Amino acid sequence: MKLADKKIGWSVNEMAQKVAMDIYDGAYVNLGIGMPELVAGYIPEGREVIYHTENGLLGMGKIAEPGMEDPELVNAGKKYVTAIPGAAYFNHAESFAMIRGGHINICVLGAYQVSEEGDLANWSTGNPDDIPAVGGAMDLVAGVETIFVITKHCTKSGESKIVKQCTYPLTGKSVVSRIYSDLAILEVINKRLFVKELAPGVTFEYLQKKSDARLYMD
Amino acid sequence: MKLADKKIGWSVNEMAQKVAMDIYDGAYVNLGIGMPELVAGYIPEGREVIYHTENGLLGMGKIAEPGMEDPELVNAGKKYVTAIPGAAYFNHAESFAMIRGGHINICVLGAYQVSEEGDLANWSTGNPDDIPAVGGAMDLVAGVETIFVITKHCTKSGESKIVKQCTYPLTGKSVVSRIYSDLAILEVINKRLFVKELAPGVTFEYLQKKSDARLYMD
Amino acid sequence: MINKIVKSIEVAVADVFDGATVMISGFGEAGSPVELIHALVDNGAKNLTIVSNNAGSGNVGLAALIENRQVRKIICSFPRTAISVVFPEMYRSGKIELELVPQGTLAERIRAAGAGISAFYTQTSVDTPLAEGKEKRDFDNKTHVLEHAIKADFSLVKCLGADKYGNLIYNKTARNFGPIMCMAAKTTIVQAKNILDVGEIDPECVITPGIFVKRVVIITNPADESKLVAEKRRYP
Amino acid sequence: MINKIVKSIEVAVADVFDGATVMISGFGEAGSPVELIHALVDNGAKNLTIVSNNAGSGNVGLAALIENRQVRKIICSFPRTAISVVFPEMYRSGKIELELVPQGTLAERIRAAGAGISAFYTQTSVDTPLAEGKEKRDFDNKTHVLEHAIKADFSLVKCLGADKYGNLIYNKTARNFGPIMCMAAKTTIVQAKNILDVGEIDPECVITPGIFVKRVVIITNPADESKLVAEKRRYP
Repeated sequence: MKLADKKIGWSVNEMAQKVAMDIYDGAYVNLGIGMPELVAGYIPEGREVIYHTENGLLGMGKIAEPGMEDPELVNAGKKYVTAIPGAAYFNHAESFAMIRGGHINICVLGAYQVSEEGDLANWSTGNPDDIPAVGGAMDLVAGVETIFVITKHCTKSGESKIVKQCTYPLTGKSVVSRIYSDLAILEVINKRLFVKELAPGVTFEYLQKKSDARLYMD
Repeated sequence: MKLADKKIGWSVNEMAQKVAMDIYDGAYVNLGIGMPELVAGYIPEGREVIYHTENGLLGMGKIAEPGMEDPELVNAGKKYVTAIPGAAYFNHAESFAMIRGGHINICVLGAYQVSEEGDLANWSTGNPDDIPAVGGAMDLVAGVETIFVITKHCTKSGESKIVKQCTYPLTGKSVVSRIYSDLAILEVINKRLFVKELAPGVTFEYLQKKSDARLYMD
Repeated sequence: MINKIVKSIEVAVADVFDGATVMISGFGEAGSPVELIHALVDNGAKNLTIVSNNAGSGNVGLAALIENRQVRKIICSFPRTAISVVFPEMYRSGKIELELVPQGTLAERIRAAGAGISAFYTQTSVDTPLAEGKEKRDFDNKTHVLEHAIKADFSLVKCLGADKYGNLIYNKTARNFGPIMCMAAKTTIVQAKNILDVGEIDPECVITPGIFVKRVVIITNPADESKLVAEKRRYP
Repeated sequence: MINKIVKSIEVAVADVFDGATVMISGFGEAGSPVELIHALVDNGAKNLTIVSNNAGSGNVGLAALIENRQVRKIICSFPRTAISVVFPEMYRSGKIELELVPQGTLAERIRAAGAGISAFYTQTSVDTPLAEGKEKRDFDNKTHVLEHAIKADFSLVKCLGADKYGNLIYNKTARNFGPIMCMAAKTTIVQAKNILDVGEIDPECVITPGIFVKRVVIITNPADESKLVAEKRRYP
């Protein structure tokens, strides 16, 4: 992005806050590694959200305080975390039964690319030099009720991550419900991307220019 | 059977004792409802056997003492039982994972009929007036390492239960390893029935006469 | 804020609708949610498909539900019990349909539904009448049958204790089908003997995590089904 | 009489043979049986197929086993970690084969082996490169892939406590793959931090019943893999 772009759009924390606003009271939520983890910090007061981490904990709490880290209490990103009162530990088969069985309400994931049909690519750039690694991403998109993506609208080199068709290997097809980028909130409706909210200073025209996918407004 | 028959053969308790002799130290054992339950009383001293009951208990102990019955601690026959120290409770999916996954070493079952190929019929007489009920029998014969059958050699009306081919609906095909009847111990080897031991007063010829199946001796 | 505990058992089962598939926990009386079943009798929903290991005893609990003509079909491993009168009568007169399933296959089909597995292959029932009409396939040179997940609209489950998040613990062999039925239904309704504080259950010992539970009703003194049967009680 | 506790870790892994399939518990370092893996390095068995969620860090534990050229193939969901050097080198130079499996499918395939389920249908990975070459089938109008059980000859598992029957408890998220790997192997070898008396574990809270465990070795002070990696330790 050009220097001028810096003044418009949401910060990463504001993006996380936008996601948090859409997480309802009582939801069971799985947060992906990286940017999605920020969401937990912005859940509005009065809402109780239970966090699932696929490595075997329902009721994940905050990141462990320095000095209180337990190498046997980690999240899916292998960060040291805590457990809330009322938490439960379980094995991997049970944990992915929760995911695949549709019991998790919302999962927030990062993305390399999201297509206008809601296809998600977030596990492999397809670069043959990279070590392939998938983790639980494909299980999450296949099983969780609602998939939110939180992502910068464009890559560092300025290419749009909101694309007509993913060129990177897919994580899942038609799985994303909503995209929270630094420029807008987009909703996938009937295989089309609708603008739900524009970030401050962002016009529809500007957003379309920054998007490879065709966008619609209600 | 004629009156004269009464003097020969093993009693039910002796049959149970014969089965018990063949249950090795450290075995995980599931005992069917009825006659098989007697086996637990005859395990030779010095052998430790862990009993599995498919309704969710590993480490089943003796039948509950009068006055100590707990309606929430029962065996597969819905009798009030106890649990030994070192027992574990689990749900039905886990319990049948133990069975189907081949983790139980020995299961002792009753029979309507056993064929010379080791086919077992023990769940339905095929009578259309009967209420069909199968329970865990088919899972046990499909999953447990070794199936022992304990049964009277003949029905009350004198028909042999050791048959060429089962006429009753099957529980499983080629599943029985050994039959402990009141007249003999028979072993299924390569789809043939070999006499392993004759009960007191029983000759091979007499046993063959009481059997519909063809018998062999080593 | 999350509080799954509902005040009345009527409210707990109020949305069970005609034609619903309802799982009912228990192995005989152990784990059978008698009070929830009786609330379902009062609710009156008809044409139910019931998934339960047994088919009830005497004239209470599941037997009462069947006797009240609310059950179109039962999926079950062992409908025959010593003191079962209602089901045999209804079955012989063609008033109830029975799908007989081996007990382990029943448990696994329920668990599969809860775990998002649509179908699986097992050797159980191969070469028996219960495999007739089922798709067969060999793995490692052994014949298997294809079995499908059983999903439910509702599960009625009995447990020992629950907290407001819906975390559950069970008592001994009354656990049986409870945990997997909690997983397999869109709406899981639990009757618990005790209400527990959040955090009172050791997180290492939670048997059903709250995510699988929608509503909890506290029944402090649940009836022993066998006592009701012995006393020849009827419901309603 | 039953006593699954063996005195020496060498004896515990002595029968692991060339070409064996070995499952190794853990999610990163949490639950990774470092001492058992090192004993397997000492054992020297070659051409192993390893089933493990990750592919090791630094030059200890699973990374040491790979570096020692004992692993022909790894079945794994996430072989890439920040401090993983050994696997990437071996993989790029074609010295190790990788079967990449989605994490939930990996867990379910292991559980299936333990539960006597030969194969199952799941929607996970449909329409992705990981579904290529896999058999597809529709259920409820949704495409599924057929996934097969992964059986093992041995499992190496770390837990918190064990009694002589082999009943196990785990610690927090170090539980992860342990319980299902215990189920899926012919011979399950466990390293436990604590030895417990029989009956000390509440029968309601046994996580792995002893039936799934063959041998237990007590490792009172297991190494933290991350510390070994930070100290740039190597094994042997």
